[in-house]
Amino acid sequence: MNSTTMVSSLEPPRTRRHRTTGGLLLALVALLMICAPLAIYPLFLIKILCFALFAAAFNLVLGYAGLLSFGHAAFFGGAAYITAHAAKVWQLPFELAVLAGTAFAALLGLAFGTLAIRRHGIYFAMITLALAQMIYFMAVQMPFTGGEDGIQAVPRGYLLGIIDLRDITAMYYTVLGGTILGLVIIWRTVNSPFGHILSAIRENETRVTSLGLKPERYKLIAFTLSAALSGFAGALKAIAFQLASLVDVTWHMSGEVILMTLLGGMGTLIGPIVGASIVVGLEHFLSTSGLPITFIIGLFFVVCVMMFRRGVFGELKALLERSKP
Amino acid sequence: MPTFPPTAKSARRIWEAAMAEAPLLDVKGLEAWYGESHVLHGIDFDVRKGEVVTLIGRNGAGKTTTLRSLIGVVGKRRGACIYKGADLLKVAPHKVARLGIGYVPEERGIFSSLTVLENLLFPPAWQAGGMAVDEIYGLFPNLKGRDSTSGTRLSGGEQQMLAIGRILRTGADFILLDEPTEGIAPVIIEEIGAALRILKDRGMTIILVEQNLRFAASIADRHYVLDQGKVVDEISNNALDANMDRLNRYLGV
Amino acid sequence: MTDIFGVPIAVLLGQLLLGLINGSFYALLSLGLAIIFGMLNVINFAHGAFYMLGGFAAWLLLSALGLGYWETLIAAPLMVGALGAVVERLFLKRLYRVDHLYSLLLTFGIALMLEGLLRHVYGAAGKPYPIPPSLTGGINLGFMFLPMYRAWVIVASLAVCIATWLAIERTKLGAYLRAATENPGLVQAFGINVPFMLTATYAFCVGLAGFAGALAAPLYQVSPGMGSSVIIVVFAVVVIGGMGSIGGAIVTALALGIIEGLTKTFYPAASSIAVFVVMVLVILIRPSGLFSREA
Amino acid sequence: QDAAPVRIGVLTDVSGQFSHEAGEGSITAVKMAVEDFGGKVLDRPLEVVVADHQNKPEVAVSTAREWYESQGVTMINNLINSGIALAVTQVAKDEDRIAIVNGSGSSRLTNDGCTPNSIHYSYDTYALANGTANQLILQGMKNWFFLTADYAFGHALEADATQIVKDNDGEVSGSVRYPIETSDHSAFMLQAQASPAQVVAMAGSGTTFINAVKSAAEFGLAASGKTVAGLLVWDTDVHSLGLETAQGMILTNAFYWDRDDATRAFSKRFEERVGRPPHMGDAGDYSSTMHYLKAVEAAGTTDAQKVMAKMRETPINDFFAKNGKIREDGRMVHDMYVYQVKTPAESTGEWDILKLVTTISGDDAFRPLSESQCPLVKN
Amino acid sequence: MPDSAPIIEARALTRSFSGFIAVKNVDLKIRAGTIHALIGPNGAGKSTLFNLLTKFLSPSSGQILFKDRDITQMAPADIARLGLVRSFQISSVFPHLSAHENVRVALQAHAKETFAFWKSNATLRRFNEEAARLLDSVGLADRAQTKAAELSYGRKRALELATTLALDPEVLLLDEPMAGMGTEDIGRTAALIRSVGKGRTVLMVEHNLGVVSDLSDRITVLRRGEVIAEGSYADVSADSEVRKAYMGGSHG
Ligand SMILES: Nc1ncnc2c1ncn2[C@@H]1O[C@H](COP(=O)(O)OP(=O)(O)OP(=O)(O)O)[C@@H](O)[C@H]1O
Ligand SMILES: Nc1ncnc2c1ncn2[C@@H]1O[C@H](COP(=O)(O)OP(=O)(O)OP(=O)(O)O)[C@@H](O)[C@H]1O
Ligand SMILES: CC(C)C[C@H](N)C(=O)O
Ligand SMILES: [Mg+2]
Ligand SMILES: [Mg+2]
Repeated sequence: MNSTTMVSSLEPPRTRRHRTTGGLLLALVALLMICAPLAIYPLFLIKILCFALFAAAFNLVLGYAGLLSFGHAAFFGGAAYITAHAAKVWQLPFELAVLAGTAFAALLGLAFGTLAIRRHGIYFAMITLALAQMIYFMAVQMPFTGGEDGIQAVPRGYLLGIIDLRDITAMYYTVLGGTILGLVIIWRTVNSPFGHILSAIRENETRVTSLGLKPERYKLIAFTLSAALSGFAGALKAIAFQLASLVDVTWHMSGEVILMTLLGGMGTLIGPIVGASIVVGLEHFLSTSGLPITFIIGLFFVVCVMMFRRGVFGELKALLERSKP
Repeated sequence: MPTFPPTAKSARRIWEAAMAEAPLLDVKGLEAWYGESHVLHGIDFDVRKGEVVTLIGRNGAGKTTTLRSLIGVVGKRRGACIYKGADLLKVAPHKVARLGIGYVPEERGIFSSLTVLENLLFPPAWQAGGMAVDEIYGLFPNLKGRDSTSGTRLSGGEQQMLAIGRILRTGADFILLDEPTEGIAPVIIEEIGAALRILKDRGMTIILVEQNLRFAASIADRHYVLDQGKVVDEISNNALDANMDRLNRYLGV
Repeated sequence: MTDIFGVPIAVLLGQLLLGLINGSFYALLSLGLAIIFGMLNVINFAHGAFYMLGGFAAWLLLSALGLGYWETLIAAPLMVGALGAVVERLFLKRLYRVDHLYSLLLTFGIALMLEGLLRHVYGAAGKPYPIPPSLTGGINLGFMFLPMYRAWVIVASLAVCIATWLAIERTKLGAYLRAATENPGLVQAFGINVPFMLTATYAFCVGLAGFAGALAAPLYQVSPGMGSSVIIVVFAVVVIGGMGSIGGAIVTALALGIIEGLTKTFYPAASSIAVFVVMVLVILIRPSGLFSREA
Repeated sequence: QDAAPVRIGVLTDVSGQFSHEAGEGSITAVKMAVEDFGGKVLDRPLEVVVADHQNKPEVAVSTAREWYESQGVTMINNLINSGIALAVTQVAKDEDRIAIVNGSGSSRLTNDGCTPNSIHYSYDTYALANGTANQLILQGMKNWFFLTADYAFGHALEADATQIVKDNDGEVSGSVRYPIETSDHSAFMLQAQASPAQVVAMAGSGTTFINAVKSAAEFGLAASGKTVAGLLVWDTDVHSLGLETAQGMILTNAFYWDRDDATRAFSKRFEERVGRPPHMGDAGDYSSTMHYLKAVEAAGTTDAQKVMAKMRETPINDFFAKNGKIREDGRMVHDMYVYQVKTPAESTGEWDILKLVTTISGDDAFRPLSESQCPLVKN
Repeated sequence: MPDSAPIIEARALTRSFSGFIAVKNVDLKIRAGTIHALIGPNGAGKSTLFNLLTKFLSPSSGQILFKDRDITQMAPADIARLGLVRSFQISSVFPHLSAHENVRVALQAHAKETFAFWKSNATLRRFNEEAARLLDSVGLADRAQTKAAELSYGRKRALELATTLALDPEVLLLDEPMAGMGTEDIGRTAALIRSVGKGRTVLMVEHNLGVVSDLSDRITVLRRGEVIAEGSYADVSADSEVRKAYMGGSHG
């Protein structure tokens, strides 16, 4: 692969060496993920994967299209509810349940996008937040979601009708496969002619219009794609954890995914994955540490905004680039 | 190209200024950076009281950066800019204007969230002797009657007039002008030129960054030529015609 | 007695008045938020936390120092404002030049820190804060029983809002602040001490939130979470009114208080969505808000 | 020979909105039980592991699974937050380990959500609403107005209380369902005031409940002759309201620290460690852990089904419960108590807040098995 | 070929801003293949007229025709797609993209290679050469990898021009292309405009009269939103109205 960031991927072709390093890095990560369940508790890894995919999908709109959505929880959590309901009540097979959740998120994304996409900056953030809050209140009050109780005991079902997903290892590799699929889609989108236009829009929308393109369309496509993939992540999570809950549709979740993206490095492909691992890992570690969690997460926000604005991965990359001749 | 022979009055002033002990502004070894990139590599020049001095040079030579360094809106600076005995590099940025220095930025710096009138009245008058609003309207009739229009809705040229006008209100007696004629219609350039000559006669000191040599020559006393972040030459206005070839070489014509 | 959709007129009048009172609360909060956004270009997610701190400061001053209500009402905002000044100096200041995404995240983080810290130190349960004896009881208005304290709330908050509005709109301060958001370097070059001005503005606005918190302490549970439950609504108010429009924020806040109150009467289940529905509608019709300067 | 430790997990909300209803208190209670038991069971050392689930179900579920599967945790206690309790009890069933719920109140835990591996110990919504409604009806207050938080928990409280009111020829003259985010309840106070109801019942908990009670006091509901009843009130809620505001309120509770000598003895020890007396959650955490450990000792194994059987067949007799028993749906049945909040004049100390009105026997307090939808119950 | 058919025609075009009339009843015909200059004092309405022709602003009244087709109601992006492309008076670039990338985005837009989110970005390599050529033609070859934000003002103007040219427009609307350029660049840019003007129509606003007289086939003079003169440079510069309103004394 060329490079993971938009900006640098627009530069003329990189050297072969650079590409091989990138490829190697990716292969290494893949290998690690394949072997990981041997060392780390798989359900925990699944959680990282789901959030990594969610953050990467979110990054598609924030990092590449420059749209700060403050309502992505609606897609993630909304899809989780639909998938959980589809699997538990309609008794749909695994694939269809996940598809139902993803499709719901895509439609919701299209609707949100259509309403919000013409607005810029903070207005965009606030409209998406408002729309997501409506979804949240609906989730609290609609009977099928179980309100604050949520939906539990969601059956995991079988992959392709044969592989029993009640086996945690099978579940893990299924989610791994799904996540990789999602990431590949994101990577392809970003490093495509479409992706280039997206970053030009982020830079200067008026100029793009004067080049004869309609920025709204590109942003809407990106937004819908991002919503669908966020939903995909939520759907996988609902199945793997066998539950859907209100937590996933709150605005705090929308904030958390921003943190993950920023912490890892926005506008990079690996960044959100790193960020998700850090946040999920931190949450896990803190849960048994006896430390005040909210405070520490807040502290993380502050430190990361003040000191690593490019994110862990972004800073690392900048460091590497600076050290290169 | 018409020449403007120095009047008797201005000739006397030049002589007086030359007699004065120290220059009003003395820039020595000024260096400046934008982030990592080193843009000015040791600028040296001086300006005496009542003089109009231009900085000329190709695009990217560092003219704007020099002005920005003086008023303190560039990140990192080194060297010395002694103005009335104080080093501007050591003065807090918001105190520079209080020394009577006015700045008209290259991209005009009209505030879009303020109306035309608000823009005009914006800079506090730190010294007495500024122009009244009506006087400014007299100078730039285009601005008249547009009081409640948002500043950046004005045409490009009108914004330029507004940017100059608002400085004239402040009573600043040392003005840094960055390409004031850019985008201005020829008639108005003439008017601005006339206005600047009036200001000069009132004892105002001016640093002018200009691409329009013809205009520069019509009011300047001396020209400094910048190239790649250094002052490479100094030409007095009288000697301009004689040195046209040299100048054209610097400017790449 | 005449009814409107089954609600007696008298009750309706009472609801309108209560809505107005709530609105004046929103006004106090959204005013500061609007100024901070409009002038500093910062989306201050910590506003709710500062409101909460105002409540806590009031409680602390009362329970630890035995300060009376009136002293508290002055001291609490000052304490909160001072903290705001520190936050601005240490953190926000460095973020003005980057995308406002970062200041949003920073203030989000600060909100979490403050909330987490107070919960750690004082627990999640609220703290009691009685209505001051001089303001207990109520007045019978004929159509409703109006608690004294609510009457005081509306007077106090409207007075503060109007004073702030005058100070900013009727002086050059407003122009300085607006210009500084666009081009701080240039404003500084005109001789205005921009950093100081920004710190003071932030501290003042956050102090307003603290004032609202102290004012709210006798009414609502003083607890670490009290800020995060109002902040989103207050944001909506600011967006509806038009970011950066101070008068707009005040008027919108009052109007939304009333709308919310009416929804509580006719269809309570929707009362927390009402604000957001209004917000989406407004943004679709008038994208930059009802009272924004931009066309 | 097997000297591997027996681990008990406390999965609770330490840093979030329910931390005063569980959190440190529940951790301390379980640790006290383990210490009092002697720190050992079946000759194996006892250990307490703790996690803060942050009210995130997936944190709770993955922690629970990890504990059960690879950390040798045999029982998880507290489980505040109904969503989490419902999810973790399912995990317990999957893994065939034990979960004891003391924090959450949802009666679904022993109804449609019951499992053979879980126990709902200290209280539930049914018992609380039931107790308070019965008592007030008995006092002749038959006309009710509900102020209900619009979520499953509030609905359950309202429905259970309404049932009692209706069964006793009472009348519900009004009911408002407000969104849980609501902080200002003044609008509803006007409605309540205008209604002919004698009782204004608050079906909600936490902040929203407290704010509702505060406005009730502000608008002088009590002064205008109405009785304020809380359908789920923790001691800590009363404390944070202050007696000035809360006085006179009727509520039902499973435990009050100042009930008798036994409760006072436990409470004294607890208060030394936590800084406040225990409430029904803490007491239940202690009592249930003790009961569990005794059952393990008696069964001679930590095998879930054997221990569950032992726990069911042994009655509970301690400071928390007299003759308490665990039914097949997992419900621990014990006496409940109706209290009234003291006036400031009656109170002699910071935590001297409640006075007993009446005691309800366990069989009257909890939902009868005959109405249960729990599949484990064979009707 | 001053007699060729008009490619753009404005009929009674008017635009007012809350009472202030910036463009008043303007009739304008731009003939295909010519370089047409629009001059006039500041605030005469030149940029506004530009904005109207490209629909960045909607006219209050009047009609715009492009090749005899009424485009008054079209969206700006569609107009650009028809081949009517503008540059901005205040430079409008993609600040964090390099000069090379700036131009390439325009080439991409022109080739309609924009929606394919499933394709590899390798498909964009085919634009590299053309982008380099365009940069070279405006004298930015050595700055190809510099981020647009870091270019000096004059160079941004050159980049703006290259980006516009990348669309290979039939009609090119240039708003003060020389503003802020040094003498050296003015010469080069003038030559460039002349060469790209072959086979295209150029409508240009410019205050540099040297350039105007040198380049334009036809000149329209606006004042306070109205056309006051039209003709060759010689014609309009002889007009005393124009001299008074615009050129002043020193030009002749
Ligand atoms: N914000 C910036 N960041 C980095 N480099 C910059 C920045 N602004 C200007 N430069 C660089 O600094 C150098 C000097 O720029 P400056 O704007 O001072 O030139 P100038 O002489 O005013 O040119 P012009 O006539 O085009 O205005 C140029 O090489 C330019 O690319
Ligand atoms: N959006 C707007 N609102 C109000 N007035 C406007 C607006 N846009 C332009 N104007 C006014 O219309 C007039 C024409 O402006 P325009 O920008 O077209 O002038 P111009 O001929 O391009 O001038 P210049 O040579 O200075 O660029 C100006 O007086 C300007 O102030
Ligand atoms: C802490 C509680 C009072 C109740 C919480 N909502 C739950 O059910 O479990
Ligand atoms: Mg310059
Ligand atoms: Mg113009």
